[in-house]
Amino acid sequence: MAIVEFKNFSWNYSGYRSKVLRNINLSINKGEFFGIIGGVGSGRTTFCSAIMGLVPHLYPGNIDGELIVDGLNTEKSSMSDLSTRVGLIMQSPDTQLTGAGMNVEEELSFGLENLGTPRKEMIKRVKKMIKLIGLESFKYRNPFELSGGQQQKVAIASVLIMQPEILVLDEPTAQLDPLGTTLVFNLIKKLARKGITIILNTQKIDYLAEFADRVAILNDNEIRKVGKTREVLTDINLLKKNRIISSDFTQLSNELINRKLYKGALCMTLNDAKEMISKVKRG
Amino acid sequence: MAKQDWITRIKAEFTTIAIVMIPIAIGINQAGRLIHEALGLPVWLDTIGTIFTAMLCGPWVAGVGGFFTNVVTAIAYGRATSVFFGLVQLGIGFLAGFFAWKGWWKKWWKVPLCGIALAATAALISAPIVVTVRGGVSGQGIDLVFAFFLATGQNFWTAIFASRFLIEILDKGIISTYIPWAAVKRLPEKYARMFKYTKKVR
Amino acid sequence: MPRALLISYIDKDSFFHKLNPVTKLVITISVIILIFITKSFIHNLIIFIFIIPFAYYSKLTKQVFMPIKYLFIIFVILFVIQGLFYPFRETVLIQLPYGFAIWTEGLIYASMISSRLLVMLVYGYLFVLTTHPGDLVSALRKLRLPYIFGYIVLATLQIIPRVQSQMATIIEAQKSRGLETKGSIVKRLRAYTPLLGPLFMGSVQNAIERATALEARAFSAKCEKTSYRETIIMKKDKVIMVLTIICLIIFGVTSWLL
Amino acid sequence: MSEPVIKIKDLTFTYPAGVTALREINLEINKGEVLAVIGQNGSGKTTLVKHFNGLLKPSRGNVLVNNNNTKKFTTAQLSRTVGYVFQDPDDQIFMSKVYKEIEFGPKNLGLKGSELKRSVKEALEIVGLWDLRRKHPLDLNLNEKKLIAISSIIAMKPEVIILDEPTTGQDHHGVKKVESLINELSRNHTIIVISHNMDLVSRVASRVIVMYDSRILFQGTPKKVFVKNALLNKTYLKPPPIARLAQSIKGFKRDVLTIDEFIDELISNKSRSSKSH
Repeated sequence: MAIVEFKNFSWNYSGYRSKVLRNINLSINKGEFFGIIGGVGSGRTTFCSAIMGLVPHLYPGNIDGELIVDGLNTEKSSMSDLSTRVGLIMQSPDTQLTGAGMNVEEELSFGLENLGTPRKEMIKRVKKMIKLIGLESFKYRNPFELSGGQQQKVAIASVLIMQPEILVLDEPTAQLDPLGTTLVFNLIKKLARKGITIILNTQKIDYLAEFADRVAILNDNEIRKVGKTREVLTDINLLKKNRIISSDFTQLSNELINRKLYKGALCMTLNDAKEMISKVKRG
Repeated sequence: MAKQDWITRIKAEFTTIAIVMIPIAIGINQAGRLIHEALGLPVWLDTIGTIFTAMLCGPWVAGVGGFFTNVVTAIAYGRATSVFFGLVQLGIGFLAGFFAWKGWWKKWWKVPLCGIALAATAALISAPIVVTVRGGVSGQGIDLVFAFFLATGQNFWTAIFASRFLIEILDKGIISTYIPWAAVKRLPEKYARMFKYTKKVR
Repeated sequence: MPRALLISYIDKDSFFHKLNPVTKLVITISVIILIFITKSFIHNLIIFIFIIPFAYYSKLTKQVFMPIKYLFIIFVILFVIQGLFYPFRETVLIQLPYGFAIWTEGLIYASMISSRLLVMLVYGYLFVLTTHPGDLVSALRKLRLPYIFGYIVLATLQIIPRVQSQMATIIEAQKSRGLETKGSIVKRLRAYTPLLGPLFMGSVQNAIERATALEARAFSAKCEKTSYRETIIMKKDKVIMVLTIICLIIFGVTSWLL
Repeated sequence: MSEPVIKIKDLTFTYPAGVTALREINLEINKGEVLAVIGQNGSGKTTLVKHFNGLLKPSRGNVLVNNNNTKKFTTAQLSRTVGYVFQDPDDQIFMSKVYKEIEFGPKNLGLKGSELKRSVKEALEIVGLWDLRRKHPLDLNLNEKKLIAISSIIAMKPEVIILDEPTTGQDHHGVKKVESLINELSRNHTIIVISHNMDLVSRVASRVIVMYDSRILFQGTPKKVFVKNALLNKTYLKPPPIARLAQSIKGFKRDVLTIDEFIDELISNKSRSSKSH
């Protein structure tokens, strides 16, 4: 069942003639882990903001076509209605924090306060969320004092607490160190297992290779390809054409095929590669 | 009916982006104060954030932002007196926003004129406050000017207003208005579009 | 590295800390009203002395008096200027050379103003030392303070340190490009333009990003908002508030009559 | 062995607030090397490199740049020798034309006339952005903005260039560009690069230092560093993908970093094992 549906969707920021998203037709299913890849300036961030309704509600501009998210037309629905259906996380941990939360608990409850949730219910949900992200020992700390990775986890929890069906992550680890990246991806993995629809825009295709069900390539403001993760990420020529560099493992297997050392499918993950090497070694 | 209209219109000025701009503007005012200390010149620079916000978000948002600059100082450091001086910031924010609404910042040569008007307003509002709260004294270089005017036999109010105006004009005549104005001018189009008043300034 | 939150609050388990912020605000505002009613600085000094039991009951006896040192310069200037040039001068206290004189009325006026400043400073400071801004906002929201004002106060306390560290980074980045920040007046003034440009641009970018984060948390929802942080007005708060207002009236009237 | 450009002796640094961010650092950086500094945020990487151009001065110990003690010079003076490209280009961009932005640094150093023009042109050509010189820098994309920041330092012709997280916010194309730029610049400059991108580090660095808890935990060539799994685990770092693969295979050399090396090793491994059978 489609939960996000782009129907011939186009968008341009007011004052600019060129479209940042052009004729997007795409549907994302409920419970799916959906990856977005593409270059800088290809429209990926706008794609993510569109699902949250920031386009057109925060950024002025023109929409053609329509975008249906969990039954709501984003253009005609309010941001607050959309916020209980979609959670959006962007890249900078610092600006993800609202500033109004004096400690982690309050940061998490901010969205619920805005929705007028009764206090009892808030306390229950905050407790659950803090457990989920594993920040029990930090719950009374000022969120700005946390590390980037922990801040991103708080940001994710603070939108999840509003119980959205869909979580949109726009380069959530781009500004994190390796430890922070691992923390955040572990959390995303956990959420995917719980059945939340995840839409992840990232440069780290190694992670997509491991988790994503499907991947779309967005380039020059258009969808260039949508397909099963393996199908997209092992298509070296397609990736190259879209200025994306395939994983080292894919490149290695490709090279081995070229040198006639290996016959078989291209690799995508470390495990694929291990299997391939044992095959090659066996001869 | 007409009153309702006013309130809705003012409320509409407080968009999410305008609201988040306020804490940041206050932060810029603070940064301006730090630069003032580092420069060691008699230019306060502590309204640059307020004036910047006025050019982006108009009089109401800038007025609130200006006033809260001092409310927050009071809450952070317990300086109760600072709240009274919030009225000066409020006046400056509101007036600068009014100029934006009128489109008076558009021409570069009008910027210093607006600056002079802001300086006069600041002096007018701050003079009675500084007298009631602090006996006319600021604890800064301006006190020498004040003392000089008093010593030369000027009327008390003339002395306080003249000394304030003199010092405000150094600050708002050029620097504190020109800096935010230039920043608004240089804003890339895609950012500028997100604020209501930029097209009346650029 | 700056502190994460701009705040003077010191956490203590004291009677005064446990009062509702509104109660403390009523006390502080009453005191401020009172010192504008009084006609003699001696009355102000009596009010000032009352800070001692308050400070004692907040377990912050020393800290409350810390900021007094900042007032010292103002006091000196105040006494000099008003002592010499007070406009409503009549009585010469000490005749000085060159036609100058120290005037009694000027000194009285200066002591009045100084005692007012002193009282406002210590009571204001006691208030912020014992009241967490989060509690203050939560308590005021119960009294129908518009939601955005509360947001502005709290967010500003968090964001000012961020802007300061952003400023520090910008200064470092431009110094690394050969910018000298010391020298003549013109040099110094010119040095700060390259710093303010990125500060303004960065702040607009920040505002846009943070607005996004707020929208994602239903900030623009039109419904009645609730509060996670809870502050309760207890019986003792009510009693103290009533007592404070009675005291304000009694002191006010007596001071006016005396 | 060539003469060190930067010598660090017993450097300890404590922030005014009392947090010690560097302890007993001893390091020599040689002319022409590409030194990578890796470690988690908060391990002291940025604090360390900020000593190289005098943004920070040692609390104890000394930092010598070309035998000049940084304590005696301002950052602006040291910027002739050591250029520092900050992580976020937005922290430095303030001009409304790319060309003027690049001009700012060399102008501060007193360059004028044709000399100034030449160095701006060269700096923009090296990064390949000469064609964009009339654009508003803030209208450029992240890849281009990063190159503007790097170019603005190149124009000052420093001997040493410090790159703080040059691949943050970059797409694959941008990372490749930064990589080739480092290789090109390393012919005439000493390069110090702070990075979380182990792929990049393994490909460009001649020496890697691993920082952990305010100290240098380990240093050596990428080949030596990326086989120290215990050490890397302690700092939550992972070797680049190919190295991880090689290390998981029995009988393989452990210090394999690139695809070509891997294939060579695979071939020799096969012939080794066929011989032993």
